[in-house]
Amino acid sequence: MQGRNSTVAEAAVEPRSDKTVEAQAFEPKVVAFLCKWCSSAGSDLAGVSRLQYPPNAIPIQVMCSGSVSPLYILSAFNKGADGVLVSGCHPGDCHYLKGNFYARRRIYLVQKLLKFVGLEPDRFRMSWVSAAEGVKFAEVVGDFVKDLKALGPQRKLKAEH
Amino acid sequence: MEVILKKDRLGEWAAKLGEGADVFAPAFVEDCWAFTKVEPGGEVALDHGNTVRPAKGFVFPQREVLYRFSQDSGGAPRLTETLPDDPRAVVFGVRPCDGRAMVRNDKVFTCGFADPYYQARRERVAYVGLACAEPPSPNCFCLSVGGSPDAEDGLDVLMTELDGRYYVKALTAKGKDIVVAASSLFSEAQPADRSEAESVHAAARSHPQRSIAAMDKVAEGLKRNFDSPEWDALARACIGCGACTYLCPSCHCFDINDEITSRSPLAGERVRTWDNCQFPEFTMHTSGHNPRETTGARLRQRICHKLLYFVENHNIQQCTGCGRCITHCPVGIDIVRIANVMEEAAGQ
Amino acid sequence: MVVMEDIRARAKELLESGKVRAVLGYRRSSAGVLAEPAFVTAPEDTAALVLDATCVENLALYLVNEKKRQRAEKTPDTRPLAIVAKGCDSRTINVLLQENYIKRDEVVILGVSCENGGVIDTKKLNRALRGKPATAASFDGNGSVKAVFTGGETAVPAAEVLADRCLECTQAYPSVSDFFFGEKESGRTYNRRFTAVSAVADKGMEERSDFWAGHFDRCIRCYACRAVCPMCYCDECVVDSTNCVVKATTTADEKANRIRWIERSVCPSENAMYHLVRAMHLAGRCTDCGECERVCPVNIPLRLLNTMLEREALEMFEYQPGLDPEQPSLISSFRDGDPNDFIR
Amino acid sequence: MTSRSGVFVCHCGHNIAATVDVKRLADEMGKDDGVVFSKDYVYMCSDPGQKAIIEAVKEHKLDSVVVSCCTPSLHENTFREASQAGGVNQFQCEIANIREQCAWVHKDRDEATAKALKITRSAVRRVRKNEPLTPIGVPVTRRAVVIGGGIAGIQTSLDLANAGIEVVLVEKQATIGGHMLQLSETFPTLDCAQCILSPKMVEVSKHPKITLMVQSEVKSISGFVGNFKVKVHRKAQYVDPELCKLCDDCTPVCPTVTSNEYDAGLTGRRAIHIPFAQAIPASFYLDESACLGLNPVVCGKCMDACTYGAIDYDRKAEDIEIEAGAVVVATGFDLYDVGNMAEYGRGRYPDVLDGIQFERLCSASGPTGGHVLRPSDHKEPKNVVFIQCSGSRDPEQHCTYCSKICCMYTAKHASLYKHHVPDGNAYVFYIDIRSGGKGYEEFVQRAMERDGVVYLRGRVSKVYQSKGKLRVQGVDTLSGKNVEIDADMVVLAQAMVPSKGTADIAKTLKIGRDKDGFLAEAHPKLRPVESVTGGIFLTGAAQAPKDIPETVCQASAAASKVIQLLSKPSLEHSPVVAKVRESHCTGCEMCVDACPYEAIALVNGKAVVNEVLCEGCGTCSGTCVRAAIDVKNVTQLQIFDMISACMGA
Repeated sequence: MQGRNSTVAEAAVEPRSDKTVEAQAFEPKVVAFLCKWCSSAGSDLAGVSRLQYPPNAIPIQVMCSGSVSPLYILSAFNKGADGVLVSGCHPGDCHYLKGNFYARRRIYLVQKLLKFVGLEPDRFRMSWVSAAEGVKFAEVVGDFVKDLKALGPQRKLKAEH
Repeated sequence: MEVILKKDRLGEWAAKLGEGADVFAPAFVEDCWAFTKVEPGGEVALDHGNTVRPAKGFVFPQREVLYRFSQDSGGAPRLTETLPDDPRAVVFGVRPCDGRAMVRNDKVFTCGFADPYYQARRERVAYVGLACAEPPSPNCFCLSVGGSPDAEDGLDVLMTELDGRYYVKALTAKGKDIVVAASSLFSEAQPADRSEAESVHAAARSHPQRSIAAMDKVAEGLKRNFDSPEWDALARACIGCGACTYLCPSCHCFDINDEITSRSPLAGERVRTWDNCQFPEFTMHTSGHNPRETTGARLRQRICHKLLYFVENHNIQQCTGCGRCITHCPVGIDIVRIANVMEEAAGQ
Repeated sequence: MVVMEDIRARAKELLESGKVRAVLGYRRSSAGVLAEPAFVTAPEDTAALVLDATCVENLALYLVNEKKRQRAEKTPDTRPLAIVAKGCDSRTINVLLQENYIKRDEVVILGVSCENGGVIDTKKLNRALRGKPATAASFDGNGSVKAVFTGGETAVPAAEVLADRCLECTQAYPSVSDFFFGEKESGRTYNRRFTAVSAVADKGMEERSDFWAGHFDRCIRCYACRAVCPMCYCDECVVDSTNCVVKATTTADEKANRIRWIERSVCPSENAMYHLVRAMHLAGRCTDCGECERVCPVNIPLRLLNTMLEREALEMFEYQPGLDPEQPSLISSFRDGDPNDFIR
Repeated sequence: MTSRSGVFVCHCGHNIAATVDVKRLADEMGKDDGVVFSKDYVYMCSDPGQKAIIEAVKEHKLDSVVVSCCTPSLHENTFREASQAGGVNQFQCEIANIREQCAWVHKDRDEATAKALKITRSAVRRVRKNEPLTPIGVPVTRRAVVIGGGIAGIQTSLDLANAGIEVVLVEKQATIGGHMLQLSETFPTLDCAQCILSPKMVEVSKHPKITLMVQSEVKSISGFVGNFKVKVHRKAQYVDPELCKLCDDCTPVCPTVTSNEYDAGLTGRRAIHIPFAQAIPASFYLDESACLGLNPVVCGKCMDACTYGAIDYDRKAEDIEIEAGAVVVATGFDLYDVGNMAEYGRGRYPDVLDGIQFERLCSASGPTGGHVLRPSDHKEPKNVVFIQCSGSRDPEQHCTYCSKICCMYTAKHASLYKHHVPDGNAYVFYIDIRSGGKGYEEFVQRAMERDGVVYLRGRVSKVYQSKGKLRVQGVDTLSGKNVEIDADMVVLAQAMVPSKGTADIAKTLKIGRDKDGFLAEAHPKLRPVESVTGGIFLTGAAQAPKDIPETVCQASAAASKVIQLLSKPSLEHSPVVAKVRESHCTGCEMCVDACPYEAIALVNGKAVVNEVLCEGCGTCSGTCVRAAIDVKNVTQLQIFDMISACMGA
C-alpha cells in the first residue's frame, strides 16, 4: 500500500534471471576505510611496489580504525556500496596504542548485526594491514572484489533513488 | 444505485476490478489488519477489525515526490514535475470512520487551494466502505462525533453485510462505475433487502460504544481550559512518539524536504513527507524557541485541532472516532477521557 | 508474593514524609487492559496504585523524561523520585547510573519481583481470547493468567500469554532497589534465554533478509520505539536530519550543516538504516525491557535486533548490561581475548 | 565551510600521467561544486608547481586547496606551506593520493581516471568543511629523565647536562656503569673498560645538573611531550651514601652470602656490600632481598659494626614525581640465557661460560685477579673453544637476528686468552665473520695471524662432558670434515636480548617494541633515536644490539634530539584534536573510558578535551553514540560527504 511500498513490491518481483550476465559486467563499488598509520601506509607500499589490484575500492583515510563509527559503514551501504572494508593496524601495533581494539569489538558487532538482518557476510570485511604489508593490502582488495563480483549488486540496504 | 452481491461472489468482483485497477483489501499480516494488494485470483474476505493504518495513505502517501531537480555546473536549474500517475485503485473494507475522515482531508487539500497531488490520487482511488455490524475496536466512539457505523460520506460505495450477501450502495459516480463494471455479478436490491440493511444499521448504532458525554460542550470546554494545568497532568506520561497522529485517518500535516541524490552534477528530489505535531521539534524555530515545548502543549494542540479548531473552521469535528490513537498509544492517553475531563472542567 | 498493600503503604509513607516529590507507579487505564503510568504526588492517591501482569511499561523512561522536564524548570523540586521497578526496569536504572544520566540519590527504587510471572503480551492475549478484548489480566501464581473479558473470564497458561522477554528472563527481580517487594525466585522454567532471537538467527540468509525487509517495509517511523526507550535519551537523534533541537549553544554551522545519515522519507532503505543504527546505539545498553516491540503499532519484532546484540555481548565479551553501574560500557572497553579470527 | 576551492593535479612526470588522464581530471574537477580553479602540472612539488599554487590562491581568492598527487606522507607539508604562503590556512589544504593509491596500482586508463576523480572529489568535499587551525603552543619543562645508567645513559646524561639541561638519571641497580663495567678490555684497541668509563661515572656524580637516582625504577608516566610527569619508585636507601666512609667494617660481620651479579655469578657477596670498588654512588649498599630481615632483633650486625651511623633499617621506599620535558630510554641488554641452549648443556657445566663470565675471568678486578682459570678446578685451561652465534641467527630455536658484536668480542676473547696462556689452543667456531668498523677487520686478522687463534667455519652441534673434558662436536665446512675437540673450557658468544625490564618499561611509557622485543624506533632510517611517542627517545642496546662506539654515538644523537626539543621555549602540538559538541554531550563517559591518552575528562557533567594530550585518533568519536565529539577537520560530517563522493554521488 501507499506509494513507496508498492514500488518495493514491484522491485521484488523483478526477474533475476539475467543475474549471470550482470555478474560479468558488474563492477562492485567498495569504500575502504584505511587507518592512516598502518593500512594507508600499507596501500602506499603496494603502490611503491607497483602491485596491481582492482580499482573498485575507493580509499578514505581515517586517523585510526577506532574512529570508524558504525554509522560510516551503514551509510556506505545506504549510499549504494556493494562492499565496505575497514582496515587497521595489527593488534598491539596501533599507532594510538589501542584504538584498533575498540574498532575490533565494534566492527564485530556491526558484522553480526548485518548478518542477522540478512546482508551477505562477504559484503563487509575487516582486515589488519601493516605499513609493511603492501602485498597483503593488494590481496585483501583483490579477494574482496572477487567475492563481491560473485555476490552481485547490493540492494538490501541501498537507498532507491 | 443499490444492488445485491452474493457473499461468495465478492472475489469475482474484486477480480473483475483488478483488470483495470489495483485492488486492495484488509488482510491480517503480523497480527495487524492492513490494506493489502489483492493479487489476481486472491481471496477477499471482509471479516476484519479496524486496520492499524487508515485509508488516507492511498491518497496522501507518507512520502511523495513533488518534483525532481538537476543543475549542471554553471547552468540553470531544471525542474521536472512528478504528478502522480499511479494505476487506479479500489480499496475494499474501508470503515465508515475512515470514509468520513476523507471528507475532512478533502477540506484541507481543496479548501482555497487544490493540491494537485492529492487531487490526482483522490480521483484515481475508489473507497468501498463496509458498514460496521459491531464496533471493530473497543475504543470506537464514532457516534459521539457525528458519525455512525453506516455513515456514507467520503465513500464511493457502502456495503452492508446481510445474511449470505452484501447490500451494495453506490454513492458516487466513481462508485457506480465500479458496480457497473461487474454488473453481471449483481442483482437489483429489493425493498426487503433495504429494510434488512436498515435494521442491521440500527442494531449497530445501538451497540454500546465508548462515548463523549456532551460533545456539543467539548469545544467550549477546550477553549476555556486552554491554559489549564490539567494538560500537563494529562500528558505527563506522553512519550512524544507519533503513533497517534500517523495512525489517525484525518491527520494531514506534512513537511517538505530536498533529498539530494548527486552533488556533482547536482540532482535530487523535492519530497513531501508526513509530519507529526507530537514530535518535539515539530514547532522548533531556528532561534531555538519552541512554542510547544512540553508534551502538555502538544497534546492540547492535537486534541484542540480535532475537536475545537476544525469545528471553528469547518463546523465539524476533525475526529471521526476510530479510536486508533487510544488503542495504539503506548501509555494509555485517551482522547475520549480527555474530552470528557475538559467538558466537565468547563462546567465547573 | 508481592503484597500490593505493602507497596501502597511504602509509597504513601514516602510522600507523606516529603522524602520524594512523586511516586512513579501503575494505575488502571481507560484506554484498555494495560495499566498506565501513574505520577502520584498526593499520599491518598497511592490507593489507586496497582501491580499485576498488565503493568508492562518500563517506568525508568520517566526518570529520563522527568530529568529533562526538571532541567527546563526555573525552580525545580529536587527531591528524589520514587519508582516501581521490575527486574528489567531496575537494570535500565543501572545503565542510566552507569552513564551518569541520573544519580543514585535522585531515585528511590521500589523494586518488585516478578517471581514466577511477568507481564502479558496483548497480541498473544488477543489470540488466546480469539479477538475478545480483555478488560483485566493477572498472574494467578499457578502458572496461568486469569483474563477477564466482557461477559466472562478464563485462565490461560502463562507461557502462552507472557511477553517473550518474560519467558526468557533469567533475573526476574531487581538488581538494585531501596525497598524490595516479593521473593527472588530463581530457576524459572519458561523459555531459554535468547529463544526468540535464536529462532530467527537460525534461518537461512535469504529468509532472514526477507523477514527483515518485510518488517522494515511496514515501519511508519512514528518513533514510538525510540520515544519509549529509556536508553534513547539523546535530545537529538541521528534520524533528525532535517530538523533538530536547537539550543543556546547550537552554532549556525550546526544548523546549516546537518548530517543526513538517514532521509526523512519512509522507505525500506531509510527505515532499515534507522533500525540498524538504533540497534548499534543500544548495543551493551539495552536491558531487554521489550518496550520497543510492544509499542510498535505495526508489530515489528524490534526486540530481536537488540537481543541479538545482547547475545553476542554475553557470549563473546561476557558483557551483561545493567548488572553493575561501575563497569565501563561494552563499546568503550575491550579485552585482549576479543574475537579476532573474523579479521583478515 | 569554504566555497572557493582550487584543485591542483600533479602529473608526477609520467608516474601519474601515464595511467590517469590528468587533463580530464583537472577539467572535471573544475566543474565540481565549489571548485573555482583547477590546473594540472608536470611536477606540483617543484618550485614552479608550488609557485602556481601560491599565485592561484592569490589570484582566484581560493579559500581551500586540494592537491592530487602522491601520498600525503611525502608532500602534505610542502603543499600546506605553499598554501599558507599564498594566504590560505595550512589546514585548509588536503592531499588526494592518486599516485600510490591509484596510478601505480592500476593499468586501465579509464578506470584509473574514474577512481582518481572520486578520490579527488572526496578530498574536495572534505576540505570544503575544514576549519582553519593554528598549532597549539605548549610550554616546555627543561629537564630530561634518562632511564638506565649504562654507558648509553651516562653519555646522554653528560651531553645533556653539559648543554645546561637538568637531568635525572634513573638506575635500577645500586650503581651506574652497566654491563660495560664488567668488561675487561675493549675491542679493537684493548683499552681497559673501567679506565675509560670510571671518569665518566665520577663526572656524573659530581655534575651539578645531574641528579642520580639509583635503586630506582620508573613506575608510570603521564603528560605529553615537553610536559611529562614521571613517577619514580626508589627503594629504601638503608645505607646513607653521604655518611658511608667505605671502611668495609660492615661486610665481614654480615652472615648471609649470595651470588655476585657483578661477577656474573662466578663469586659470592654479602647482603651488605659495595658492588665494586669504583661504584657510583661510592657507597656500600644493603641488598634487602638477601638480608636476614632488616630487624635489629633478628640480626642487626652491620648496623652495630658501622661506627659512622650510616645504616638505618627504618628507611622507607618512596615514590618521587619528576616533571620533565623529555625521556630517554637506555635500558640496555641482557645475554640470552644459557639455560635455553640444550645443545650446549643448558648451563649445567661449570666450565661452559658466557661472554660476560669470560670477561670477568680476564679482568684484573675479577674473581681470579685477571688469570684465566677454570671455575670448576681453578686450573689453567689449555684448550678453549669459543662458539659464535650462540642463540643468534637461529630462527628455528633461538633468536632470528645477528647480535652484531659477538664476532668482535670473540676475537678479543680468543686473543686475550692467548695473551694469558700463550701455550694454550684457542678455537673459534663461526658462521661468518662480520667485522665492519674502524680497525675491526685488522683486529680479527691479528687474532688469527699474530695470536694464532684457530678459526673453524661451522656450527657446533653439541657440547657434553666426558672424562673431565668438554667434548665439542662440530663441523668444519671449509674442509667438509666433522671436528671433535676435547676442550677444557667453552665460551659461548650468547645473543644479546633486550634487558629483562624492557617489556615493562615499554608498556609503562606506551612505546612500541619490535618483533624481537627491542624498543621500536619511529623510523628505521630517518628517526632512529625517537620512539613513536613524541618526547620519548631511545638509545643503546635496548633499541638493537650494538657495540660501545655505536652506543656512544647514538647516546649523543639522542641527547642532541632532546636538546633540540628543549631549546625552544614552547612546542607546537597538532591542532587536529577532538572537539566536544557540548549541546549533545550527556556526560556518559564512554569517550573518557575509550581515550587511549586519558585526554578527556568530565567537567560539570560534560566531556572536556585536553588538547595537548589529545593525539586526534578519533577513538572517542567512533565510540560516542551521540555524535557529541568529533576530530577537527575529520568530522563525521566530512566523512559522510566523502562517502557520498566515493559512491559517485
